[in-house]
Amino acid sequence: MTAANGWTADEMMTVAAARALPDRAVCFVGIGLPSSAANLARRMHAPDAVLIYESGCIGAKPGTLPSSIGDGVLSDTADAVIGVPEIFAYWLQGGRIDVGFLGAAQIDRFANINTTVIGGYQAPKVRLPGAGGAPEIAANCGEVVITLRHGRRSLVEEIDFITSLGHGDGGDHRERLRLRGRGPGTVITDLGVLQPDPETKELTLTSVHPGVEAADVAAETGWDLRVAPDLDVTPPPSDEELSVLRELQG
Amino acid sequence: MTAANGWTADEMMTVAAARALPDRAVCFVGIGLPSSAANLARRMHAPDAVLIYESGCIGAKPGTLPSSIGDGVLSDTADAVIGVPEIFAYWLQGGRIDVGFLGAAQIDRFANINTTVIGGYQAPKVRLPGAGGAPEIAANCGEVVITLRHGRRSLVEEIDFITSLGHGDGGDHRERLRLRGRGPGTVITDLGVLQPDPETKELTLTSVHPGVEAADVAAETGWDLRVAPDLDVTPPPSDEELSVLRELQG
Amino acid sequence: MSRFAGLAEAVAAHVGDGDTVAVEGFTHLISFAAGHEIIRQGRRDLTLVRMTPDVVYDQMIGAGCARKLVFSWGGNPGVGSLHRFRDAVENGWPRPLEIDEHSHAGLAERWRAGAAGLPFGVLRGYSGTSLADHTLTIAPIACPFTGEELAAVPALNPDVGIIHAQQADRAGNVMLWGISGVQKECVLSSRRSIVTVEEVVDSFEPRVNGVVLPSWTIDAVCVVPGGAHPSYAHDFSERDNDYYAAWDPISRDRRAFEAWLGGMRDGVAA
Amino acid sequence: MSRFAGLAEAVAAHVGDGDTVAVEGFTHLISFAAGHEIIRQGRRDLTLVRMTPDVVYDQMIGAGCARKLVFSWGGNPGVGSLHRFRDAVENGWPRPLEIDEHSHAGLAERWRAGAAGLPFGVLRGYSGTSLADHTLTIAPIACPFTGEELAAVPALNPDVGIIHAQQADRAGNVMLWGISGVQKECVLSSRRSIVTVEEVVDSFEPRVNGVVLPSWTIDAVCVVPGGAHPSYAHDFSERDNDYYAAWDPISRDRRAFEAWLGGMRDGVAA
Repeated sequence: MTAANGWTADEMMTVAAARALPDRAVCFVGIGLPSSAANLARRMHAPDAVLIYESGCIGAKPGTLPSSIGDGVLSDTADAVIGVPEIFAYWLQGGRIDVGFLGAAQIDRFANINTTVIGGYQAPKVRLPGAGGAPEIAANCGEVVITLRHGRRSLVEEIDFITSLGHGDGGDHRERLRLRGRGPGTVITDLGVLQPDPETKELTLTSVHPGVEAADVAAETGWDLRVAPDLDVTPPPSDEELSVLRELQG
Repeated sequence: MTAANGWTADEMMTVAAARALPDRAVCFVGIGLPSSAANLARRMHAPDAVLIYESGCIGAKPGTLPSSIGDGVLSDTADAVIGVPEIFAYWLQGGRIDVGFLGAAQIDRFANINTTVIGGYQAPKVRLPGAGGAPEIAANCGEVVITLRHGRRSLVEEIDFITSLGHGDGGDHRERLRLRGRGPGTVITDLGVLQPDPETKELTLTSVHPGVEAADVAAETGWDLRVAPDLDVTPPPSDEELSVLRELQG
Repeated sequence: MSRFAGLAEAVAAHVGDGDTVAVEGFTHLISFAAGHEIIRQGRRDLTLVRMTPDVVYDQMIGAGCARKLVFSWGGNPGVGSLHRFRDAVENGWPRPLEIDEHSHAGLAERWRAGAAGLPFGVLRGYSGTSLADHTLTIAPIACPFTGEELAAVPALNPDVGIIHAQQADRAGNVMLWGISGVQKECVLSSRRSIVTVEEVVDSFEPRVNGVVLPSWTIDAVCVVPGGAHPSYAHDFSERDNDYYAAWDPISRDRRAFEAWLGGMRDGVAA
Repeated sequence: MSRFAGLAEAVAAHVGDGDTVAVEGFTHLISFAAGHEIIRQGRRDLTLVRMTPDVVYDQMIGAGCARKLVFSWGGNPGVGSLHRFRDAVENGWPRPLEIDEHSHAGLAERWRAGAAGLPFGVLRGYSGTSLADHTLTIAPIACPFTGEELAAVPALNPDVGIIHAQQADRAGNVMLWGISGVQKECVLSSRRSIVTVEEVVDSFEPRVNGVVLPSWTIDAVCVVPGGAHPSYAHDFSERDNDYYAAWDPISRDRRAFEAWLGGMRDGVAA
């Protein structure tokens, strides 16, 4: 899908995710779109953002996008390289990460994430890769940004498995579990941006990407989607954002 | 105190301790006499003994004796250098050490060690340095060798504080505590060698150093000392042992 | 004390049917060579352990070596699914695969506890997730000082741990560097260990995140240059991303996989 | 994000009366300079934390800075007793010193737990010892899987962690190498941190056991060449064993100590 002025929905999604990363933030990055977004942010408004990859690379500054979480370009450009037990214990669990980027196969209205199974756990219809670092990224980062493609099979009424807790049953569920991170603050799809209601924590459409109507988003959402009264339109990717992103993705 | 043929009681003690280290053994070494003994052993019968210092130096091969547990000569000559949490967790607690050498201010008849206080803990007569690595060396090494100078104030009826467990109350006390190491197998003093009775675990004089009588040892021991029926005489330091040791201490 | 040995000899000596085996590697330094040798030797009923089972585990599972998988992320990195793994879990082909599933943080802590000689490890993890409902190796534990509830996980102590590394010296000490994953923990927690290396050197140089495993922590060192292919050995090779991509159509189809397997067993391809 | 600062300024900004303070270092890289600055600024009621309190802690205790010591071995390495420490414990001079006493394994685990954001750590330790009877920060804990009983210890999280290191780069990242002790854990577990360094460089080289602490984990970096004296900085200085030996007669005698203290405060000696 290519918009009139030349950017794709995936590029819009990546650019929106990049904008969600503040400068100087310490960011736990997964491979794929999160890595593209974080590296785009470093080249735009967030030159001093710190990128941490779960393979043990702290402050990685890759010149090209890594194709896996453990590419040599990450350790070659990192401020520090450490073992995997330490990255999870001292750095993630130690509460040092401001922003965690997560992908998802499915989310529900409270931004709980499933990346484990479609169908029953014992006899799954589709067996997905599983948790990886996500459950503790979701629990321990200051804030979480989720990216996934919109659709009624990905934004669903009920997920089959909670791999990573978002806002649980909503409200103060995270506080009751004494989780230290604030949980998902932003869900970025190829259609728009959803954010949890401050009270109920139910995801609410707060921005649509250019050319998308709120009704289009609701039609692609598996629950009765709330829409913010002051719905924004996401600024489209700037020429600079687009050219830097494309150069990155080479 | 210098014996007729030119060696001191301290040298006899160091040489006897060195002989207690088998070749290829992995040995946890403290500073002072244990370090002298282990390095003497490496130069004599145990060239492939592995010396581990609690500062994180694995396989150290110092050319001169270090004056502290953390001397640069240890890290410069080690096979691997690691942090202190790891040396205690992965290496000592991990059950990888065959022999631990320990000093002591006081021991009792079951080779329990005090390096903490003389007198009461809350109002001590003499405050000693404390535990250091000793309690877990005593618990987790395959076997422990203790060295201390003989005297009624160091080998006592009852120690004021159990810093490191030897054989506890004797018998199968260590097994009941599920400790994985066998505990003190040899106590080497400047007068002779004591070893635990196989059943009761009470320390028994099994060897006297040249020129020492069993009665001399008993007189310097704070409990009614058992003497093995087949009491040995420790072979005196050989010329080679002496010259290598003196060169090391040079 | 490690012995230099041929890989076939080392696998025959140290990997037996029914063993718990870990061929570890976090993208980097994965001993594909050892995994393929285990397939060639026809090992069965293995419990395979790894944080990130990828293509070599897909191959071992498809070949019928495994009865159980302990893992935290089972995908083809950058490509998609592990179809042999999925076929085993979804359809029981070639045999059913029992799973013991964790998060990375949990499995890393299980490795740490194993290396540290502890029966269990502790983490802030799994709260509110379904993993805690399905995985028997997660239990609540309370802090004796604050009362706070955390998660406990049992130590990992495989029968055999297998890694790839860059170098051995002539005494059989091993050094690896760059992304080190849980390579050290895998060797230290396992009862026996095999390390395949790129080369033998007279002495090691300091490296970024250099990890040295002394000879006496390893059973067999096998010189297998390129033994990590299609994963990589930092400063020796690049990751072969094409191999990972090419695995997708092979693994999607049982016949294509069996053709690959026949060729690999005959030493035609790896 | 670390700021380069003068040592007096950094200590004034980050170390307050009543704080829990760790000036760590396992023989190597002990920031004597920072300890002396704390004495000069007259801090009081500190809880001092360190595995191996040595001469600089003896000096701080003798100067009356401390109300409590958390430690695992309190001696003058290779020399003997810490007489100011003993005078405080045995005679309450210059003021009584409360102690929280562990083994190295236990205190190292407390540091690890602190850095890892856990409320407690677990070890095989203290079984059958008197430490478990006298130290309140040791508690039994049972493995939820095997029932085995182990020891739990609470995490250390000081207000201020202070270490010496060899180098900072211009961005304020810090690198140390050689014997690294618990330097990393001290910085990561503390709410605020100060690092004194030998020099500032454009970039770091790989080193044996090289530990890099990113700028954003540190509050203040102070360039203090020789700031570890009489301890040492590997590749920069040798341990001054004579200083440690010379400390013995000074510390044995309250008057000799007070003369030393006056001179140090006036900057005559350090």
